[in-house]
Order: sequence, then structure tokens, then C-alpha cells
Amino acid sequence: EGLITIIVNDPANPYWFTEGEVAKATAEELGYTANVAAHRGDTNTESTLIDTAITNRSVAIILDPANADGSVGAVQKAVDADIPVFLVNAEINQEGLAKAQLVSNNAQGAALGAQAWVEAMGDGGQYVELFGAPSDNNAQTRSNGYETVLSQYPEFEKVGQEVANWDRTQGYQRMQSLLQANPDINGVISGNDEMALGAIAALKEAGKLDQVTVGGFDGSPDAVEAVLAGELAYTVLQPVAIFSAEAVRQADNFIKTGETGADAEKQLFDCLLITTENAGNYSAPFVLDQ
Amino acid sequence: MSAASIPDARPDAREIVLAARNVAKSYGSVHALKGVNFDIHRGQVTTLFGENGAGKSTLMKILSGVIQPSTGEIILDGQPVVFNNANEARDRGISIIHQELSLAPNMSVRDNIFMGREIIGPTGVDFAEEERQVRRLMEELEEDIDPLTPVEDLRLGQQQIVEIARALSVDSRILIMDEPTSALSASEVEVLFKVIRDLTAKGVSIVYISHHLEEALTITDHAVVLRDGNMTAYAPRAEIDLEWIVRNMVGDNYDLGAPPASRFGEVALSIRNLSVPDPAGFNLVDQLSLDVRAGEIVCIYGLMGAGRTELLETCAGRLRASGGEIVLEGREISHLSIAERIARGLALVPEDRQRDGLVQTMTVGENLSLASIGRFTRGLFTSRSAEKKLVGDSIREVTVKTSGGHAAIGSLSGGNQQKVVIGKILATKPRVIMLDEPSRGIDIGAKAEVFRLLARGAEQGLAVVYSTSEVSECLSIAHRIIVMHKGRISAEFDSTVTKEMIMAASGESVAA
Amino acid sequence: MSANTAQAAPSRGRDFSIGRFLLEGRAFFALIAIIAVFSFLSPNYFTLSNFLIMSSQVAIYGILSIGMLLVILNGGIDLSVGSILALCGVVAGAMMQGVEISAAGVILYPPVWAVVVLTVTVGALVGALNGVLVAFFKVPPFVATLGVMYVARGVALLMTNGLTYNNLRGSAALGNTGFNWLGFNRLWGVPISVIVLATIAVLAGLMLSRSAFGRWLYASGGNERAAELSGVQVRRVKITVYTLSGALAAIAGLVLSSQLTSAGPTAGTTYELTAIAAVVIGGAALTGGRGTVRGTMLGAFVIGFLSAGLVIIGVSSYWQTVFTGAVIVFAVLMNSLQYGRGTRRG
Amino acid sequence: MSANTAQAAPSRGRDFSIGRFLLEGRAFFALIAIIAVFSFLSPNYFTLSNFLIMSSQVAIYGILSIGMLLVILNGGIDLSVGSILALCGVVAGAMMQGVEISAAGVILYPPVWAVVVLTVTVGALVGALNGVLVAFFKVPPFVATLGVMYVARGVALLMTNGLTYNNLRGSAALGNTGFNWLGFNRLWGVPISVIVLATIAVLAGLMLSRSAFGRWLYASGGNERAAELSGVQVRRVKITVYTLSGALAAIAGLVLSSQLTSAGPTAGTTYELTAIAAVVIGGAALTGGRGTVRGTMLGAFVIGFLSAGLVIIGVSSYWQTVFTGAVIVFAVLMNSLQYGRGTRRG
Ligand SMILES: Nc1ncnc2c1ncn2[C@@H]1O[C@H](COP(=O)(O)OP(=O)(O)OP(=O)(O)O)[C@@H](O)[C@H]1O
Ligand SMILES: Nc1ncnc2c1ncn2[C@@H]1O[C@H](COP(=O)(O)OP(=O)(O)OP(=O)(O)O)[C@@H](O)[C@H]1O
Ligand SMILES: O[C@@H]1[C@H](O)[C@H](O)CO[C@H]1O
Ligand SMILES: [Mg+2]
Ligand SMILES: [Mg+2]
Repeated sequence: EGLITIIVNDPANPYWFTEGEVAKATAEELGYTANVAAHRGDTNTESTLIDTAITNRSVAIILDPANADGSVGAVQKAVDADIPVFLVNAEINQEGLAKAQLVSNNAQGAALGAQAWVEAMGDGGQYVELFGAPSDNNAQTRSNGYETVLSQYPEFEKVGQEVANWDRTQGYQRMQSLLQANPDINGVISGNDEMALGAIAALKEAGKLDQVTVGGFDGSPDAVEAVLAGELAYTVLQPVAIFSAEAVRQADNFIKTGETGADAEKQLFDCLLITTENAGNYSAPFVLDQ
Repeated sequence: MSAASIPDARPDAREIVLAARNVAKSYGSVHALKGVNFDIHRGQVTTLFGENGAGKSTLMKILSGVIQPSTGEIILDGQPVVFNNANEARDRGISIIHQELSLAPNMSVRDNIFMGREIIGPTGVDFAEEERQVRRLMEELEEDIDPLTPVEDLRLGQQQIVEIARALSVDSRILIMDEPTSALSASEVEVLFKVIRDLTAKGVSIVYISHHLEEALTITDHAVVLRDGNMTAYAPRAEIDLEWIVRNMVGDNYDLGAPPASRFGEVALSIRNLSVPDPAGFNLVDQLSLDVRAGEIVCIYGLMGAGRTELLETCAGRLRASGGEIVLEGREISHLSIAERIARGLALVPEDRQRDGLVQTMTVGENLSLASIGRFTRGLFTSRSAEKKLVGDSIREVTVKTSGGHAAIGSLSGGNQQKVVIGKILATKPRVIMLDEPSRGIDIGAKAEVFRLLARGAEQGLAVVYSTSEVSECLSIAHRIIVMHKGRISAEFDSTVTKEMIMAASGESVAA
Repeated sequence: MSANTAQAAPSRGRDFSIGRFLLEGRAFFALIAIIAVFSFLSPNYFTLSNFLIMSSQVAIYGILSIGMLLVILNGGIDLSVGSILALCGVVAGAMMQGVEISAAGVILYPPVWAVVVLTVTVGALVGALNGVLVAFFKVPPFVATLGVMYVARGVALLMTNGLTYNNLRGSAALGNTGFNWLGFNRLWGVPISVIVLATIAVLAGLMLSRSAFGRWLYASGGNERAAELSGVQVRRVKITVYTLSGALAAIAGLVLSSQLTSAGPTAGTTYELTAIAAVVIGGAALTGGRGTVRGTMLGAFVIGFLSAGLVIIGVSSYWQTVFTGAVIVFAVLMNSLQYGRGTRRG
Repeated sequence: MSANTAQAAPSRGRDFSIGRFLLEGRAFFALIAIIAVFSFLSPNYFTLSNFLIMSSQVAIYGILSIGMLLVILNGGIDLSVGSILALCGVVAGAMMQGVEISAAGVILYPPVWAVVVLTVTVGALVGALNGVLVAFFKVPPFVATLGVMYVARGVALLMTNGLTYNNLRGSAALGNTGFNWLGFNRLWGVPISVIVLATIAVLAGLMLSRSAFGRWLYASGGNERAAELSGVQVRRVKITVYTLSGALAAIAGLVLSSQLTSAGPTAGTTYELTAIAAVVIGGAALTGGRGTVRGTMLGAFVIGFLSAGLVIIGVSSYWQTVFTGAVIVFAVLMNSLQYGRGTRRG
């Protein structure tokens, strides 16, 4: 049927790994061949990979864009070469280029997470936030979402915020220093699970995990395990397995019919909350049975 | 030689083209020059004598603009001048051949000769014109060196010729030569002297520095002696001889010694049919055999490129032989590493002490103890007291002039650095010591001390092999003199031989 | 002089130039091998359009590696080029968005040529900072450029607050269109970026082989003291090469942001390593004084065509990492074996 | 010899050791200054618990930089330590998950001590590969370790397919508990990682100052040819230092994955640069032969305490990047000014 090129960010994060694997499996199920490549957040590499997709006469490109602004040119290039592009996970700041942009509803997810966090925290207290890579729109969206909810609860005082670039080790080190600066915190809210897991390791080392509530985002397998272990209060599952499969299906539709089958270019997929109660339903990476 | 070589006792001031007046130079607390007056006469050769560290090179660097004096003046053609860098001096007709080779090994002979003053044509550097000039210079110097050969492919002597050619290519009025012949063969020195005579006949003034005193005497018109940064004597050629120089340089104990009356023991080192190949295919050392007995001192004389260094480095284990045996006290050692050979009692004092002898980042003491750490290691760690004792003993034994073992090695003069290298090797308690040109670049006083040291060792049963390029050094402490030529032994003499016989056997007179 | 030296010199000369040939030949053969293998593995590899595309990808690394070559010839190293690339991209981006002059209360939109000139100037200045640190303050190049690498990256991040400037297309109304010309257009079918690379390579090649400055650079890289004593202004040479490297990084930044029509502060991370690898695969010695533009270009194409080929045949990105490392070591191992013989006296 | 040398020696000797003092003093003063400034800016900085935490953060970099120091003393450089750290973390992680012996059809769970030993062995072997490339194949250290950096990273990614091994806690049933002891526990209130660092530092310091090997290392870094002719087995020294650097990177990898109780293949990216910076700030010369463990430790603490301090007072991460670069340049600039005077003959 042709080649579908799948470009993800960095498969060293289980989230993106799943994104690539699911897309690939779906494409192969539908009879396509599929290549998974990774740009690791570098827009130049991304552009190179798009070139290659063009050279390889791909019939469609599934892309997790490296940068909301910086990836526009690369998408444009593919479009100019008449290859339909389907964006997953992150958006670009221009509409009308990609055939579809399938992303988690980060604002909804953030609100969901913040609400759960407030409940887990109880009375109030001081907290810090771990922020993702600033080049990724999701980082800001989630942070805004948290802010919107938490600003309604004046009993929670935000005493620090650090960029930890979605990374576990950085989350660990930042958390250690934040703990020193703010020894009395009792909450951590994180932009993703990797950073939250790093923070948990730091809290454990400091012997403070009992006093501190940590919230994550992504619903990665490690995080769900941590939820089950009572270390992580909750995580917000991004339905990445669903929308990356859906992106491939829309690509298939488009190839066959010229229509994606969806109403709009931007499609938001609502996130789900995972807590100890429903963690048992977690059946595969980033899949929660309902 | 022209009439100019018989100058007046008090030369006319008008003949002075370049002069230093009360020039002093200090490096921090080191006073390299302490107020020197020095004249260069038109069309004549002025030779500068002095021990290592006397300040000769420093003075020459000042005159050629490489460094600036702390105080004092430079007078060019009667006018005070200030040179801010070597280019300014070169523009005024002063050029210098530096003591240390200053060539870029990665570049061709042509590029080195025109380095920093390329001939520019309409399309960039005019390589053809440069090449033509280089060929002409090489003809003049009677050297068969291709202008396009990378300098790294030339042997040391040829590199020195390139340095000389570079200085000649400038067409300067004043040419300073700081030890230009340290790596040249006698025949090459002859050619150089002929060039110098031609130049002086054309009115070019030459300053010449050399530790080869006799050689220098044959070319000089005036002699100046520096000592400890002061000028201690000045005289025209007519009034000087070897004795005069030595007396003014170091006092009067100039004697390279005589062969010690040691009793020879068993054969300590036996070299049998040794061959060392050159990558190009022929043999640098060619089926050479030599026996050295305990207590014996053997001198290896030869021209540059005769293969002495290769012979000694192969014995020491740095180079691999392609055939033959090296037997130390009855045991074949060809397969052993350098370290193992040292442990068995065979060690080399290398030719180039800066490059192969010393670790500049370490102290005098650390250098002295480097080869014999095993002797003061107790269990896992070195014993500080044992090391201290070893260093103290070495400093005393080889009479290193230093404030102590903790001093930086760079703070020593060349001769004392050489003694440190020898002391380091002696500390390994060798049975056979090999020294490759142990006198290179060190002054006559230090030279005498080094030879005394070797003689003392031989008296105690040490077998000594040293190489030299100076005939006078063969006729000092050696019991036996071997002449090497093209990788083979071309003659063997006892200590009653004459200079002429040695030179004839080395192939020198043939070439000259 | 003895007969054996007379023999030795020319024959060693010969040996050496065969070595030279094989050396450059090797990068060349590597390139041929890479092209052959991938052409065999994928029908899409050996096409004109793919070669042009791959070449335009190589352009960025190629431009950086010419600057790197100059620095390496000088015996230095420049770790800051990736960051300078990003900083300059961001500077260009900022100017395309308009420069607000608060005193006058107006926003200035410099025309594209002015943006280019100013951006290259910024790159050159940052490069000159490296040069001054190395030449005047005697900071080892590795450290000086490492420091500048962090500082330049930090400044780029601060300038945009981590965000990316999009929309560098300018607008006709503001008189600043044309920025994407560099990255998007073609002359005689050849991408402009490739033409830029070729031009720079030819100029650098001429500079190295024909100009006095080229001689000075090789001389000061081969033996700095000797060069200095011969009247070569070694400090000026030093500052110049770092400045040129900075300027070339700026050009690479312009080409890249024009290709992407956006400029982000995290662009070019670790590109310095790729540039160094290209120079070294191309036969230059990290100790200075040895290397050619031709070799460096071959090195850049080897790396670029290899990684593009691996992507085209769909090899996992992990294997790509492994292969890149292996090729670097292998190419240089070959070089070293060769050089090892020729330079006993070096 | 002449009187002026006799004068010269002691005075230059004195000059030199004052230089030494100021040199190390400077890193020391830098540390004091950093501590003072941050203590002033934040009440939480100058507390025992913060110092312990900061020290445990320094541990990772500190262990790497001791290995780096050995390599740099030898006149080399090791860019692969960050990757080796990741590879070894992953190897340890894999063993904690159980090694399947397919022939026997069983899954083996090695006890933690065996995991540690095997992991360190793997690190040492990769380091030895660097050493062999450098010592026997004469590949320049920068290139050899750059290649190995890519290859090791690629292998780590391939081993886990990009994923992170979580749950390294082991289980009592399998007899492999205790892995998190390294990262979590404390002895006399001091984190184990700090104790590990201190132990390694003391051992390395003793090795350098008191053992024959240390002397060989300084000698071969100062002048390899002279060392060789003095009977130092320079190749063995070379291979040993790279091997030790690899082993120390493995230990750092163990400490890190034990702190995080997880091991991912992308850990340690760019840590080599931090390690180099620490060594250089600590007064070592990249040309080899000069440097001490004490200096390197100071360098590591300067970097660690600076970046932790910036986080504690809440400076933006971009400014942190800028400051890090500036401190590296500044510290080394000071060193260079000092060395510039003392080493005419070096
Ligand atoms: N740049 C420098 N820094 C410190 N000391 C120096 C410097 N240059 C020269 N000296 C010292 O100045 C003195 C004179 O040195 P110079 O090189 O002029 O001696 P020389 O007479 O040429 O000796 P040689 O015969 O060994 O060449 C020595 O003590 C030397 O150590
Ligand atoms: N790097 C090299 N590679 C190959 N051959 C070399 C090299 N260097 C020198 N040679 C050759 O080795 C021969 C002997 O060299 P060398 O000059 O060391 O001899 P020597 O008798 O020790 O002279 P001296 O020690 O007085 O310089 C010469 O023919 C020279 O061309
Ligand atoms: O949404 C994703 C995930 O949160 C991931 O953990 C990091 O990158 C973001 O874009
Ligand atoms: Mg001198
Ligand atoms: Mg010799």
C-alpha cells in the first residue's frame, strides 16, 4: 500500500515510544509499511527526516512536531511535496497545513490533574511545580491549566518552579535543590511523569515522601506502578495509544477517500485520571480499560 | 680571507653598524643581562662566547627585535632605535637564525623559508618565484634539498640548513647566527663558512655563537665573552686563542680529562650483526657488531646521519632491530622492553634532552627519581624519605647546581639539565650506560664535568658508550674510538689516534 | 652529507605522498562505498533529487566544519559553533520580528540584507570573543569555547524565553521579504544552501592554498613559536580563525532558520561534534597544521550521506548512533595508522 | 654553574609555589565566594542538610571528574564518560531485571554485589577500548572517545529499546535487594554517594601522590617520550587511565541509577563536559602532566554548589546556563594567567 513515515520525538521516553509503536502497528495492520524515526526535539533533524520521507515517496507522514513554531516549515515542505501530514501529540501554530492535528486535551487534562491534586493535598500548603521543555507548547498549556485551577485555592502557595525538560534525572536534581530552598513544602505538581518520578526519588532520599503529595501527567507504565505503590498520588493519562492509532486511520482514510473522516483539523482527545482506584484497569502502556 | 679579517685593535667607531648600550634584561628575579655593551662591525664576524645561560641568546634576541630590553639602548647606524618585534628589525636589515630550530614541520621547505614574508603575486602567493629562489639558495649551500619536501622529512642537519637558508634569503645587512652548526657535519660547516666569507666580503656583518670553540675561531674577526649577563672580555682575532676564550668564559679548569686507568672486566654489552631498517628500505644500522667491557669507555664518532642515534636507541629498546642480537652480560635482551632493559642495567641518555630526557612539568627531584621509582617503593606506596635520600645523593653525585630537589626543572641551565638526565640514569645503577651526544649544547665547563663523571663511573666498573660529533671529545676519556659511517663501523682506534685519522675514517675529508 | 640521507629524503617524500593520496582517497572511497551500498539497498537513494536534498542537508554541517577546519588547523577547537548557530538564528529571527526603538516609539523592520549582515556580525563578534580569550588570555581553546558555548546558548534562550521565532517570511508591506530565499529557492535547480556551501568551500580553499594568510595559518598551527619568530602575527591569525568560525556559524544559522523559516534557541545542539568529526574524517590532525577543505568536505558528505542513507533504508535511530560512532573511529583509525609512520620527527 | 642560575632557581621555585597556592586558592576562594553569596541570598543554603544534599549531587560529577583527571593528566580527554555512565546504568538495570539463560531456560538474578562488580567490569572494558584505540592504534583521544561516546550510547539505547528500567529495588525473594542502598542510605548521617566520592578521591589522591603509578602518570603526561626512555610503560599507563575512567563512569552510573532507582539510556548526556570543566577549573592543564585530585574536587564543588545555589534562589534555568559558562571561562582564565608566567620552558 505504500510507506507511512512516522516521526516521533525521542523514543527514550516511554510516551513517545508508545506513540511510535502504536502508529507503526496500526499502519502495518492496515497493510502499509512503516518507518519510525526520531528527531529528538531538533527541528533541523526533523526537517531532514521530512526530506527523507519525501525521497522515500511516503504516502503519509505521522509527525510529532518538534516545535510549535519551528516545525511549520518542515510541514510546509511535506505539503508542498504533496504528502499529507498528520500531527500527533503536539500542535503547530498554523492551521490548514496538516490534514489533522490529534492531541490530548492538555488543558482538560491539566484541570483534571490539578483537581485531583487539590483533593489529595487536603488542607493547603506550599508547593512547587516542575515544568517541561519550554520549546514544547504542552509545557505551557499544562502549567496554565494547573494555574487556572490552583489560583482558586488561595490556601495553596506556590513557592517555586523549575524547568526540568521532561527528564527524570533533571527532575531529581531540581527537586533536591527545591527541597532545600523550601523545606516545608507538601506538594509537587509536575508537567509529566518522568519529572515526577525524579522528584519522588529525591523526596524518598530526603525521607519526605510521606509528607509530600506528587502529581504526574502522561499515564506512563512507570507512573502507574508508582501510583499503585502509593508514591504518586495520581497521573493524568494521555490517550496517546488511541490518537496515534487514530492518526494512522485518518491517514488511511485520506489516502483512500481524500477525506480524513474527522470534522476538524484540530482534534482534542480527553485525558483520563489514573488513581489507585482505577489503576488496575491499566492493561497496556497508555491504555486504560473502562 | 680578505683584509677585513685583520682588524685594528681599536676598531673605528664608524665601522659599528649595530650596537647595544648598557642593555639589561630581567625575567622577574632572573637577570639574564646586566648592562652589556656590544658592537657589530661592518663586514666582519663577531663571535660571542659564553657558558650556558650566560645571556648570549637573550642579547641576540634583543638585537633582532624578538624581545625588548628592560633598560638600555640599541644603536643602529649611530641612531637609537626601538624594535617592537622581529619584523621591524628585519625591515631594517637584521635577521637571525635561532638557536632552537624554528620550523613548521608540516610545511614544505619553500613555505618555511618564506614564512611570514610570502611573495605575493596577482593570484595570491607566488609559489613559482619562491621555489626558484629556494633552489638558488640550496645551490649556494651545496645542499640537495627539494623545496617541496615537508620539513618533517628532513634530518636534523638538513633542517638546520633550511634555517640558514631562510636567514640568507632575507638579504640582510646584519645576520645573527645563534649556534647554527650544532647539527651540521664538518663538510656542511665548511660550506657555511664559505658563505659567511662571501657575505662579509659584500659588507654583511655577522654575529656568530657557538660552543664549538675551535671551529668558531677559524671564522671570527672579533671575540666577545659573556659571563653571567656581563661582558667580561673583548678582543680582535689577532689577540685571542682557545685558552683566552676558556679563561674568560669559565676560569681555567678546562680539561676534558684522560682515559681512566680502570681495569676492564668481562664483556658487558655485546652487539652482534645488528641491523636497523629505515622505512625507505635501506639499513640505518647495517650488520654492526661491537663489544664493550665493564670499565671500558667507548666513543662512537660519526657524521650526522651515520646511524649512531639509531644504534643506541635500538640497544635501549626504543627502536626495533630487523636482525642481530643484543647481549647484556651474557643474556640476549632484544625482546625486552625499555623498562626491563633498565632493570637489567642498560640505560640510555638520549640525544635531545628537551624532547626525550626531561619531564618539564616535574621538579628536579621527580626527574632524578623517575627511572628508579622501584628502588624506593615500599609495598603500594613510594617512601618519601627513601626518595629524598636518593634525590639528595644524585644531586651531590652529579653536582647539579640547584636550590634542591623541589626546584622546577626549567629553572636549571642547559648543562645542569643534562646532568639531571645523567643523574636519573645513574640512579638506576646501570652496568652499561649509553650517552648519545652528551655534550650537545652544553658549555665547556659542564662538558668537562660530565666527562669526569663518566670516567669516575668507569673506574668503578661501569661500561660507557657515548657518541659525539666533535673530534676533540673523542680524544678525551675514551679508551677506544669507533667511527661509524653509513650504519657500519668504518674504523676502530685506541686512545693514541690523531684527529686527522678519525676524520678520514668518518668520510668527512672525502666529502669536504 | 652521506649517500644514505640523499636516498632517504626523496624516497620518504614519495612514501609520504602515497600516504596522502590514500588518506584523502580513503574518505573518498568511504563516500563511494556509502553511496554504492545505499543505492543498492534503496531505489530512492541514487537519484538526482535525493543527492540535491542530501547536499542541502550537508550544507549546514559543511559550513560549520569549514570554520572548524580553520580553527583546528590553528591547533584549536571550537565547541561553541552549535550555540552560535542558535544564537544567530534567534538574532535574525528577532530582527525579522522588528526591532523596537523605545525612545522613538517605533518598530524598525530592517531589510533582509541588513539582517544578514548584522547576524553575521554578531556571529563574528562571538567568535572573536573566543579568539581573544584564546589568544590574549591564554585560555585553552577547549575551555574558552566550552564556556562561550554555554553563555551563547543561555543568551539565546533568554532572548526568546525558550520559545521559537516563527514566521521569518517577513511581509511585503514592511519591506523585509526574502528571508526564506536562502533555504527554499534554487538556482539552476540547485538549492541555494548548496551553492552557499560550495562558494564558501571554494573561497576557503583558495584562502588556504593561495593566500599568505593560509600560509600563516598552517605555519602557526604547525609550530606557533616558529611562526611567531618568523614575523607571523600569530595572535591575529588566531583571532581571525575564531572570528571566521563564528561568522560561518552565523551563516549556517541563517541557512538553517531560512530552511525552517523559524529560529529556535535550542537549534544546533551538539552540531560542534559533527563538525569536528567531519574535519577529522577528512584527514585533518587535531594537533594543528594539517588538513584541507577538500578533505573536510568529503568528511561532511560521508557523515551526511551515511546518516541520510540510514534513515532512507529505515534503520533504527539507535543503530544510526552506533554507526556514526563506528565510522568516526574507523576513518580516523585509518588516518592515524597512516600518519603514524610519517611523523617520527613531528 | 653561574651565579645567576643559582639565584634563579630558588626564586623561580618560590614564585612557582606561590603560583600553586593562588591557583588552588582561587578555586577555593571561588567556592567560598559562591557559598557566601548564596548563603546571603537564601537562608536555606547555609545548612548542613543542604550541604549534604549538594554534595550528593556533586558525587556523580565528582566521580566522573576524577576519572577525567587521570585521563587529562595523561594528556588525553575522555568524551565517552557520559555514555558509559548510561550504558552501565542500563547494564545494571538489565541484570536487576534478571538475566535469562535461554539454554537452561532459567532466569538468573545475580545478587547486588555481583551486579556491581559486573557493571564496573563493563565500564572498565569500554574504557579499555578507548585506551587501546589511543595507545595502540594511535587514534587521537578526542576522536577515539567521541566515537565510543556514540557507540556506547547507541548500544545502551538498543539494549533497552530506548526505555528506562524502573524498579531496581530487587526483591527479597530473589535475593537481590539492596541496590538502592548506594543512593538512599546514609552512614553517620552522610549520604553513601558522598562517602563513595570521598573514598575514591582519597584513593586517587594517594595513587597520584604516593604510588609509582602516579609518578608514571604525571611523567607520561608531561613528556611521553622522556617517560618511555626512563622505563615507564607509557602504553600501559594510558590503557590504565582510560580503563579507570570507564570504571569510575560505571560507578557513577551505579550511584545515579541507585539514586533514581531506575536506569535509562539517555542518562548522563553532556556530563563529560561538566567533568572536564571541573578538572580544568581545578587547575589541571589540558596538555597533561599538571593537576591534582584536590583541585578537581574543588572544581566539581564549585560547579555543583553554583548550580544548586542558582536553583535554590530561583534563578531561571537560562541564566544558570549563562552563569555556568561564565564561571568556567573565568576560573580558567585566572589559571591561565597564572600558568602563563611559570612555564616558559614547558
Ligand atoms: N623567557 C625567560 N624567562 C625566564 N628566564 C629566562 C628567559 N629567557 C632566558 N632566561 C634566563 O636568562 C639566562 C640567559 O639565557 P640565554 O638563553 O640568553 O643563555 P645562552 O647564553 O644563550 O645559553 P646557551 O648557551 O645555553 O644557549 C638564563 O639563566 C635563562 O634561564
Ligand atoms: N623520522 C625518520 N624516519 C626515517 N628515517 C629517519 C628519520 N629521521 C632520521 N632518519 C634517518 O636516519 C639516519 C640517521 O639519523 P640520525 O641523524 O639520527 O643519525 P646519527 O648518526 O645519530 O646522527 P646524529 O645523532 O648526529 O644526528 C639518516 O639517514 C636519517 O635520514
Ligand atoms: O506530551 C508529551 C509527554 O508529556 C512527554 O512526557 C513529554 O513530551 C510531551 O510532549
Ligand atoms: Mg643560547
Ligand atoms: Mg644522533
